[in-house]
Amino acid sequence: MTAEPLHRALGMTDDELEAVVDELGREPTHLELAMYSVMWSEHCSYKSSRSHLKRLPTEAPWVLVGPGEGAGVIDVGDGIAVAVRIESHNHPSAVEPYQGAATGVGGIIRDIFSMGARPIALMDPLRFGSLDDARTRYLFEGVVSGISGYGNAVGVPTIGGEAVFDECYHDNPLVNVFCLGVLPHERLVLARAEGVGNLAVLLGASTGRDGIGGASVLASAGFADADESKRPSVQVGDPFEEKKLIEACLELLDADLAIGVQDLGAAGLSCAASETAAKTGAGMDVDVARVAKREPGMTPVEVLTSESQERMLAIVTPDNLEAVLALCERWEVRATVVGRVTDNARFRVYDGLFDALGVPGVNPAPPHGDAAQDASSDREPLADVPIESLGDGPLYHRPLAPPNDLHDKQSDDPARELAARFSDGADCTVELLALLSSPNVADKTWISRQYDHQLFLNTVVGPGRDASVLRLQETAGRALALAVDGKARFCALDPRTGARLAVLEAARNVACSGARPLALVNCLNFGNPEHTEVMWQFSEVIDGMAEACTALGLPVIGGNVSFYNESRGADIDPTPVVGVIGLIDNLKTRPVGTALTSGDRIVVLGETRSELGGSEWATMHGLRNGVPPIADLDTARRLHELVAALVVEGVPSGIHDCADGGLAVTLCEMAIAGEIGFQVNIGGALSCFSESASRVVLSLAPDREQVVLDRAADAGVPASVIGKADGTRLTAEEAFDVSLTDATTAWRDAIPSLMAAVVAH
Amino acid sequence: MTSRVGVVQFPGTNCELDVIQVVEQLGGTAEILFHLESALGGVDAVVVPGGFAHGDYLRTGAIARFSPVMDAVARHAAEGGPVVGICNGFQVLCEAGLLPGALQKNAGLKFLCEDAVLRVETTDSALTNMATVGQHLNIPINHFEGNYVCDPNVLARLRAEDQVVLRYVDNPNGSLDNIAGICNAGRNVVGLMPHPERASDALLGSEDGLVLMQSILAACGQVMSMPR
Amino acid sequence: MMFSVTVQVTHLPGILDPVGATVERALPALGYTNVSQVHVGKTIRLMIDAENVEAARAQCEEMCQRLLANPVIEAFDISIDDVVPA
Amino acid sequence: MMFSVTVQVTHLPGILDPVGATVERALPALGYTNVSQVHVGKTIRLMIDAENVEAARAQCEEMCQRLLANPVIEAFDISIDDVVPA
Ligand SMILES: Nc1ncnc2c1ncn2[C@@H]1O[C@H](COP(=O)(O)OP(=O)(O)O)[C@@H](O)[C@H]1O
Ligand SMILES: [Mg+2]
Repeated sequence: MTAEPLHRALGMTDDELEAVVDELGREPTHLELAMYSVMWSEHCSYKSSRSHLKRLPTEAPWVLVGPGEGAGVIDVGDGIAVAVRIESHNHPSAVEPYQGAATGVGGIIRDIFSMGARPIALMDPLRFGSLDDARTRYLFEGVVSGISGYGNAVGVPTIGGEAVFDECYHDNPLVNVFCLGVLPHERLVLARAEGVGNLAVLLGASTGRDGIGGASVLASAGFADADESKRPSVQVGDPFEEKKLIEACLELLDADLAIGVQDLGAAGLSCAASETAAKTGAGMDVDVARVAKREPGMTPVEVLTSESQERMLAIVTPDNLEAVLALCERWEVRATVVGRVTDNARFRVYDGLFDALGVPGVNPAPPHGDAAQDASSDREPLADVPIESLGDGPLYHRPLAPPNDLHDKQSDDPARELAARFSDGADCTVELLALLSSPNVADKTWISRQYDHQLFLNTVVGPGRDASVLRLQETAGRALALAVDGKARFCALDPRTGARLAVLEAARNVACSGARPLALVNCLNFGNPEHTEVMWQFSEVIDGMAEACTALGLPVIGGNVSFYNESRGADIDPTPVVGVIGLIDNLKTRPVGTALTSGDRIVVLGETRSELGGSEWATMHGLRNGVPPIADLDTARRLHELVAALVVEGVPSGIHDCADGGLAVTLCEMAIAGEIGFQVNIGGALSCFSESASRVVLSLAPDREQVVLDRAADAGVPASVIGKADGTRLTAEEAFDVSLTDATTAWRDAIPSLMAAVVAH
Repeated sequence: MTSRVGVVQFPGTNCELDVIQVVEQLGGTAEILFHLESALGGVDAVVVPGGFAHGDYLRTGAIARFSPVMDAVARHAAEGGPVVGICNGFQVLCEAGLLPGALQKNAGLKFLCEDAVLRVETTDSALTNMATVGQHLNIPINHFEGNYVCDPNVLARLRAEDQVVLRYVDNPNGSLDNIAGICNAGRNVVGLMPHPERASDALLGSEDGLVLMQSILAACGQVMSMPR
Repeated sequence: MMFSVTVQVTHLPGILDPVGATVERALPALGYTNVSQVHVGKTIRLMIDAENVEAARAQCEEMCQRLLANPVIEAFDISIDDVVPA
Repeated sequence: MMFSVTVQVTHLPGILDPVGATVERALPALGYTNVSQVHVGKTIRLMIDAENVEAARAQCEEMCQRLLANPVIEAFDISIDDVVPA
């Protein structure tokens, strides 16, 4: 048996090796090969997705920083900007849910403060298998605890999120984390290592063997297939270290002591040190001997590719070094000079050179428990490569093709089967209660009460509503509305329409708070890109998202691609998750809630068709075919503008977006929030559970009804009065009749009672 | 004279700016007392705010209580100066021995961030002097370790001496005797798990915390009259 | 038969122990400069009613795997200290 | 001389142990109906450089009283397992 060649063991193809040899004009050293393998991994280089991502619209006058940096940044007025980013931590969370989710939170927060922004909010779109399954409950419990444990302790509130349960995520849960930060314009920094002789200072945790090869192995290869030995050791999050890093880095930037700070994420030091320099055409020398190591005997390869958490790289001038080290000491943050900017456009790695040359900023005496530094003073580089070649990974135009059964699936409309089972006028109270207690629809307080969602006194609307609302105290009365949404079941049937629907839903949620959508970030969770259908789904999703964003004037300011979400050979449903940031110009009172008010009229804006493909109700009956609802972009834009205006003017007394479970569920949620019943006519089962897009339900004082109907007519938005709020029963003629108490119990107790069962491995 | 409140900051503290904001909103002045300070710089009152001092590693408050600033806080307390610990601050004051008992993990073994209704049990404290006995306050809690425990003798004394300052109307965390906040025998040192600073503005959903924050400011003027 | 069991749960080698590291950094400030390699783990004590010590041990192993420890990041060590007649 | 120390921290009798109580309640649902008196505490391991075992023990006692345990609710037990030449 011949041993596998090194480059393949590192996850590189033969062609990729050849490209490296061409680049260097010689065989790479082990260290060089290891660095290329992580930097050219799918996760770091976006080699399969780059060619598609460029079709997304990214520009608008208020965009200060678009995709490609640590985070996207937009102007929100009064000299204030917000930085936003979303990322996945899917595979680590499948291995160790608590730590996987915790380190996901840590990573995204570092992206935000590396821009000079103070992280002030997190959101957590999550996907799991069915909660009837014990392993899934273990994953769910662990992920939520991990987000809670890390997010709360690091001091960034989690103000909302999403939790979706579907069989396709059974072995491959999705843990996406969104983070938002605020900054005065003048603190905006991009990680750039300009200036020959400037120093790269490594801040924070010591470097261990954890996560070695994480980027290349875990995020870029068939996950279930990776054998035990290839799995990196699990990373453990240390929120306390991160909290100190946040304070130290922001203070460094406020004091103008750092030219830039860069987080160490995927591909660790290799990526952070080379990227900062490559962006300016400079070079960088790194000395591994300077890096504080957690374990004895770590090799340069391990040091350069370790993904140990809670580390940052600050670029500082030699003049400021002393002040930087003093500031870090005050915050009890380790700070060591590990790199130096050169003018040769090369990335070189040494072992012991800096001490030999007397470069300042040595590692402080290792605290107990750290491995002693084994210093050598070798002046020969262990790696010496053109610096931009590391970030210049291959670009793949992978073949794509729609799945063969697409047409069959799409033409199998679940409405046929459902119509046969539930004839007109059939009582569907039982169906309604089943929907209300489906974990996808049911109350998510079991999750959100575990998260600090109030820190910093900004949270005007926390979890549990269409969008979360944060006041921006640094501005004159402005506020942000934030929503995250993904519509994977629609994407499974028609990825292009599904992507449009996700954008529309998030934008609509934001509009329901009276906000104007400003920008979007996306986290694209897909299966194996080497499968032609997956690449087709990806391409379609990009087009659908681009169309919707263009129509709504929404620039895409950042994103993340997570491929290889598969297990046992099956790809997950294409799951693009979007986060939309909206702006409220002048927030004087709390935006109206979702509650119905007794005596109010109930009005639906938007059109209801019998659209059940991909709906919660059809899925509940095992019917997973058909086409998703129509995603008319122009109607949506008009609806959003109308709704935002009505909310700002304080017209409705209650408002709720209509989504999963259709009008029936939306009305029940409004009744539960208002603790009041309703009597409506919304047709039979096929229309009351339909998930037609672009609909919003309003609770209106009787004297406001006509205003709204007139305004809707002017805007070209269909509107209909469906009934009134009153009493203690929830009644839809020809469809259902249930007591408020029963509906409330079904909705509120579903997740807590599932999770009351013991959670074991 | 405006009241000057010192707000203690350990590495890992995160509610210091929130407390400062509300103190200033009420007309007081506030300043940060970094954990390495060994003097309080003449502040009238001290708030030990919420967060995760030193990560809450080992035990909540275990490492924080050794900070130089805590010696100064203890001296201030011994002189009758008002000291209020909120959430993590309450845990720190218990560890430091400025308040009796300890805070353990919530009975449900989950972190809880939600509204709680509190009943004011005494107005004779640095935290409640502006409130009314029996008044209900809607103030959020935000903790994993808020389950108050102490030995039976201590509990008997807390009750006998009217040292239970706030109780939960509906106990969220298993606290002994529904205790949400207590004071020392001198009544100038108070700890509570809920966050009054988070209930400080109608925009945020409740203003019920203001009466407690105002009480802290009011206590500033009464330092010398505080019984020892 | 009743057995008294002590399970010690520690981090697997190479897995970060932030609590231990933080305690270690705190000790010098308290005047303890001679302490190193601090590690903080869990101890679980329980009573188990089993046929014999082998059965007790086998069940404890299983309980550790499933609930008491997290085998992905933790090691455990079971000691069955003494036997008390039921 | 280097000493290897293990400190076990447990709840004082009469002080409720919420973690132990929850684990105990969880076990029957996993099929373990023969387990009782579950208690979850902490184990702290460390190396200490001291003149002799008495000095090591005295210092550990003090560290436990001050930092490693909270005497208001916790008891501790120190064992100095073995001696390694420094
Ligand atoms: N994982 C989670 N973390 C925090 N909040 C959540 C989570 N999942 C759902 N929520 C909250 O529950 C509410 C309902 O979520 P969802 O049903 O997805 O809303 P919508 O259908 O309006 O998009 C939202 O306010 C959301 O922020
Ligand atoms: Mg949603």
